[in-house]
Amino acid sequence: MTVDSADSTAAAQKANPARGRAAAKKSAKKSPGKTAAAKAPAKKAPAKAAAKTPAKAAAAQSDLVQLVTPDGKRVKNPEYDRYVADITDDELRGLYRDMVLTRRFDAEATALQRQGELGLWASLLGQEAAQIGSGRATREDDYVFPTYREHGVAWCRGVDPTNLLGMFRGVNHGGWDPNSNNFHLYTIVIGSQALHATGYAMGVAKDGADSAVIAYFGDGASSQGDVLEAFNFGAVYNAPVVFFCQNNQWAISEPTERQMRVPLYQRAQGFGFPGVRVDGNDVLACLAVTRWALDRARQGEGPALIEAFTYRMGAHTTSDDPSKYRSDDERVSWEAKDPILRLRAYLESQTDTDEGFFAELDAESESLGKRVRDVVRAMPDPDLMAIFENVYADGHALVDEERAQFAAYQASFADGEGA
Amino acid sequence: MTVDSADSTAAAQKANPARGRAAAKKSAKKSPGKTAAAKAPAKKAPAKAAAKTPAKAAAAQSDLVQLVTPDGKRVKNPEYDRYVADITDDELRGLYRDMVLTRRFDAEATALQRQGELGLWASLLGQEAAQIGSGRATREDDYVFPTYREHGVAWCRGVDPTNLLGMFRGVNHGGWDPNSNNFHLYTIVIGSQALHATGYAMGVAKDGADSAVIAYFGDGASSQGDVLEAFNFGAVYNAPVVFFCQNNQWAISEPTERQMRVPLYQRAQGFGFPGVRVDGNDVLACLAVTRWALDRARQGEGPALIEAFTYRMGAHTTSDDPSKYRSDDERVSWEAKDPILRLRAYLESQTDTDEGFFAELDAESESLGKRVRDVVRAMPDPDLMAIFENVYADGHALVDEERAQFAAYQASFADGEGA
Amino acid sequence: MAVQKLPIAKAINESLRTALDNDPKVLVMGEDVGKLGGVFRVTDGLQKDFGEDRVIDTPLAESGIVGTAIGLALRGYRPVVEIQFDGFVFPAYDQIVTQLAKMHARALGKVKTPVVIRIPYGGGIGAVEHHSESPETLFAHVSGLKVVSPSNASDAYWMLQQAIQSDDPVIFFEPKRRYWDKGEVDTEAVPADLHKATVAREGGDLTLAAYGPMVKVCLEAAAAAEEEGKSIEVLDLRSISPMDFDAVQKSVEKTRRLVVVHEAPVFLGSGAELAARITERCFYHLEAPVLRVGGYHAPYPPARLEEEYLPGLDRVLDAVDRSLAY
Amino acid sequence: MAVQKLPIAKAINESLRTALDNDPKVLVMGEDVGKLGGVFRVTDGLQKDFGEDRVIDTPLAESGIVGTAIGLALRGYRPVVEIQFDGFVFPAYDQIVTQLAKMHARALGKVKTPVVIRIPYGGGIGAVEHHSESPETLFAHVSGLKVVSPSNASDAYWMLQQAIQSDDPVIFFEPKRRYWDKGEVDTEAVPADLHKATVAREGGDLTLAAYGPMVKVCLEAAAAAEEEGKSIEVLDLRSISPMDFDAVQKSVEKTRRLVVVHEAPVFLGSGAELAARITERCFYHLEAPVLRVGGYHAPYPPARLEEEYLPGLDRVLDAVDRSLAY
Ligand SMILES: Cc1ncc(C[n+]2csc(CCOP(=O)(O)OP(=O)(O)O)c2C)c(N)n1
Ligand SMILES: Cc1ncc(C[n+]2csc(CCOP(=O)(O)OP(=O)(O)O)c2C)c(N)n1
Ligand SMILES: [Mg+2]
Ligand SMILES: [Mg+2]
Repeated sequence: MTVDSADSTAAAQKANPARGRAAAKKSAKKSPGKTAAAKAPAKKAPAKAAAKTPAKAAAAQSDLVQLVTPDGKRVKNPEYDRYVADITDDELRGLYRDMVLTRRFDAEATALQRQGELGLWASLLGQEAAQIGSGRATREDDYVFPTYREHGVAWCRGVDPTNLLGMFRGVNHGGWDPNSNNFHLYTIVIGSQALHATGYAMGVAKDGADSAVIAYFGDGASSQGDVLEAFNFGAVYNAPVVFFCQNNQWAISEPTERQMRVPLYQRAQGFGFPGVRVDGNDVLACLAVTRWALDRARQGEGPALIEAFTYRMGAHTTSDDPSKYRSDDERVSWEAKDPILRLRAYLESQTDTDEGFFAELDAESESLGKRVRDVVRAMPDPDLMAIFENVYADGHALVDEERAQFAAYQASFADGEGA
Repeated sequence: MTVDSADSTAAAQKANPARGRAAAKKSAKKSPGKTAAAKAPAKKAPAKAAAKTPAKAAAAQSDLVQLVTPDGKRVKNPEYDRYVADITDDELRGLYRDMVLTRRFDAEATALQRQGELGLWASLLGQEAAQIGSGRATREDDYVFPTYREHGVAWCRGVDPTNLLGMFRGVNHGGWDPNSNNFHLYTIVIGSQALHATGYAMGVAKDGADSAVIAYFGDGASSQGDVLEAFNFGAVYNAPVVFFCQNNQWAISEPTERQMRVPLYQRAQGFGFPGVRVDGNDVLACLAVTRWALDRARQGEGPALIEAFTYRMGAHTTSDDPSKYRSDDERVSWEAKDPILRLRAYLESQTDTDEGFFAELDAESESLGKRVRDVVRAMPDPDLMAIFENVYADGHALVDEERAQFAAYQASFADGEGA
Repeated sequence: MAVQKLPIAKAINESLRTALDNDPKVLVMGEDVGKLGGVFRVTDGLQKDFGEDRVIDTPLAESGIVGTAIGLALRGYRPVVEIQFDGFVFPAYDQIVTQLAKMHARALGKVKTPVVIRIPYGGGIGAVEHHSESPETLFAHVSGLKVVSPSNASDAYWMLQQAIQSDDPVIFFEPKRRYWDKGEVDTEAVPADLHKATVAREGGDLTLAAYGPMVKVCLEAAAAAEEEGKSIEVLDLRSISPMDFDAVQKSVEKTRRLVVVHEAPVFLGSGAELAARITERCFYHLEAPVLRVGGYHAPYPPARLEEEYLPGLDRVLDAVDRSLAY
Repeated sequence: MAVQKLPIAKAINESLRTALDNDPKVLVMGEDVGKLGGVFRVTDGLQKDFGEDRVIDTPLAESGIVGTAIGLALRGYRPVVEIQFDGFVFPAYDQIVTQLAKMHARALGKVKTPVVIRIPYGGGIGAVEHHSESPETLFAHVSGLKVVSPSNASDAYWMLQQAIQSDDPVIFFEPKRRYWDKGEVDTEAVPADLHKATVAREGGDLTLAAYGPMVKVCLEAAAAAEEEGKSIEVLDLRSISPMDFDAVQKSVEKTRRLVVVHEAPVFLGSGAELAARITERCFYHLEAPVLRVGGYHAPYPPARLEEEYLPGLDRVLDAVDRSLAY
């Protein structure tokens, strides 16, 4: 429970002990025990949007939309239940299957990296619910702008998971057609895709379509100017865009309190649209909240920010060594909230899902794993001339010249070898 | 009263009529008549930071800290009165004098531009109270990072106003030593200085000093990623920085609703510090609110955002023609709220300020005007070799080479002329 | 009427109007491009005629402008973005260099981002800091972008048409101090290739190569040199990426001497590339090293010094003389 | 002990440590530089020893990092900023180019901004997109910045010392694929001038000029060429702005042939400037045009192609042969 009780502001204060402590003391005196929601002081100082004091931020911890508890119990939520009221047991099993297969795919990719088949892998372990819940909330005509860890969302969009591996193997920078599944390429420069999503959504609105757009990014990305400008453009143009932040508590080695002083979902309000924090390990809650946000986008109500509170169970990437910067206890405490175990507990206790389902899924996992291995191992290196391909859509004289020189140079070896 | 009743969100909706209207209707239904401050729905949807709907934003119009009404009446404010409780009539006259002289200087500069003595001028007409009130709140050891229109703040900092004219005349890019008055150079690239101010404030905190830093910027600048990143850095590091936005309703030709969906001061809260909207034409209120913000920065409570609600009475700069994009009615309606007339009404009705004071000030204005004219007209063109000066602090071989070539080239003309 | 005499600013306005008329996917966006018509009035009247949905006043955030333009392009639009002044393009630099320039290649050709970025550039207008810079190197060095700059009204009209029609991102540098120079525009002509240089004046003794605002200076220099009996060829490069090396080579093979002129700083300016490349191609033809006339390795100076900073007639003639002296 | 054999990464770590020790105003800041010690472990252990107040983990926002570093410099600090990878410097580009580079000149010398920006750059490590770029042109073209790149452990140590002591902003490009290459570092030596080239290997038939990661390749090429009886001089330029033209000129006046090698794209790469400038200075000495070996006008390719994209031994030797064939 380390993270649940570690609240951003308190931790941020820690980093700057003297000033922080003074601040905490003073604010606490001014508004003791007031929660973020209870804004009574606004009456005294009408024009002052009060800062969250540590005490307030701690209270905000309860502001987490959860529909299924870690031990698999369904809890009522008057605001969001309606968005999953029609869900069938089959659909729940579908979500379960999505999460299991995504995790399996992810594990396989990690293994392939260890075997040298991939140069790098960014695992989504622990974030399956956030991705599957939100991904399954999208409609076919919606458009998704991912960052680089959205393997589960890609799965929901119907992108063949093996296509995701090309860039990590080093054979391309993005191996799928974004328009085939309305799933844009992975974006490495943190935060840039939030603006693309917003622009795309502006275009959707111009077209008079009722599709929506969803931009994925991390807690770290929330500090980038591009993400913040996207919030504002989305708000000003009332664009049908949903900002979906997977707050997995870490940006490589930096904990959330290095990126923000108060919980992220609160940032939306000051730009003029709602923000919600959802239990990112509760697939049903993620589905419900994302449906709500996409619905209102479709209906012309503009953007929403969803902060899916989750945890990066693994390393940042296969190149990372988290033992340098975080305690294993933290990870262990999150194991109890595992998104897959949680839904399984629910399925086993409240539906008539039988062992056969799980057994079949195990088999399906195995064969997915095998297919991924086989495809990756057979993935050819790109042709050398690919260096010069698609630099421009309409061609470029210098590229032509360099391509020709390169070809001649390569040919000179062939000649040499031939001789 | 055009602008007072024009609320940002409503106007933003206008720009996108179909989607906007839908949004307005729907939200209005969900939370009819709720004000920004009353956040009851938070209980129903605990994790949702509700967006300001148009109705709510309209209510927020009352969220304006005002201590002196447009017709010069003092109104009580339980929160901020204490920050000006000790103010003497002499000090009030001092504020009046500051505003009058600043306006006179500004008018002189505009005239000098028309006469061809300056290439450009950015007038602060109408924004005197925002600048003098906030500028006079600063302490000598505080540091100010202006944008390009803070002539009144410069005045308060003791910068000789004629020094401000060099860049507008085209003889330099900034003609004063920032460290002489802790008043940084004007910054043309919108928003960049917000980060410098934040970094400087981080340094103040590291030094264990109790100075504060204040960054000035406009409503337009609030859209820039740099300003938003500065909010976040300020919050995360709990830096003693005050963000002072003069919302003069326009960014060149773009009205506030093109820059934001809800009133700007609300943006602070989502970054974890308080935001206040103050009547920017009320010098006393600006003084009080800025003292409050600087005080809390000094005491280690971190940043605050002040939105001074004011109006750009003139053109954006002398190059601009506002008749292309805004109605004269709007400007006329703001004349009734003139910051100088307002304080004069107060001085005349509630203090024993006599005609002599005003007459003396007129004379002082005249002589300031004359001095400005004389200094500007005598301002020499820079030496040609200045092109190569101060490019580097420690020198640079290429600059040396080009300087020598340039000198030889110039000398070749001198030779020619001499011959 | 197909042929009109127009200032460059108006030729661009007409070109935008034509593009907005011809293709409903074309958008114009930027700061103050609407009611104001841009600070140079280049977009004057367009919002009135095409509506706020197609001529879009944006928030004051260049990264946001270019970033959303990329998104709009991915949705099938063809945004023409205005950056208010050269010095204000840098907040958008990341989006331009890491996203706009690379999206097509990243997607193995599956998506296109036909965004045009119009930038009024260069000095000579007596402005304050950041309003007079020539940053073309910083874009031309980056693959995936095309970089062009017209020098006259006809090219302004046609090159912008071609830039908008191009499926590649194009950085369109407008010579702001020439905005009011008039020239004939034939809106029914068959334009030259967007990326080919043109011979602005023929000559045999030396080649002057320039683009944008410096073409006029070079033409004046050539005229002045003629009075001294020197025959100067002036090439209007028009395109900086790609650069028409073939045209320069052809000219230099004839004249055997080359001087490149641009406002941008000489150090790593486009003249450096031209000098390196042409020296390689014409090593045995050149009678003199390629000389470069341009800005100094110093910030663009305050207005009262810009005449000395900018390459003017005298400095060009001085370089011509130095070249001919070899 | 004053002399140690260290990998480049460790030499930089030691140099930072020395600077933090010597001057309480020196700060180290960037993403993950604290507990993690940076993704390359270059700042390993520094936060532990100097505290969070001096070795600062920043939010994930490069413009914010550089912008606040400027503010800290104005307050009297000397921030050493780490950008995690070359491709991630662009969000900070506006702050670097319009603010950091120009602040001193803007203030007529009244303020200084001694910020060092460390950027691990270049390819050859099998990474994904944006992790292998060589953007030095984009900084060297901008006046107000100094741009350097060490090629070995001793230079890494000393040049960083000098960069931190410099009152100018310095872009410090670290050859990331050489981080683990070891070399002797004498922490009591008298270092060479930060902006002077050094002769890495003497020779008489041709000059190879390079910096950063390419120096090693050039040395290997020179060794290989020697076996064929060719005597190659290798210059380690070390500084890209300013560039030590004098040293190159001196070498070329001897060898009469120059080949420049860098990973950055050839088009407007620093080799263009060197070729233009040296051709002008040594017009009558050169037996062959200055040849350039570098990256192509294309995005840095996926890892499986980088060996072909990067200038390697063969491509350098090919250029040597082409030059000698003139
Ligand atoms: C602009 C930019 N700066 C730095 C990086 C290096 N980097 C890659 S991932 C990462 C952390 C991202 O954290 P977060 O946004 O929380 O996403 P997560 O990895 O946790 O999913 C960093 C700093 C980058 N890719 N882009
Ligand atoms: C980065 C950048 N983009 C564009 C401009 C051009 N410009 C100068 S002032 C201005 C409007 C500024 O509006 P605001 O921030 O409200 O300040 P105000 O002029 O009203 O005081 C613009 C767009 C600039 N200076 N910098
Ligand atoms: Mg994260
Ligand atoms: Mg304004």
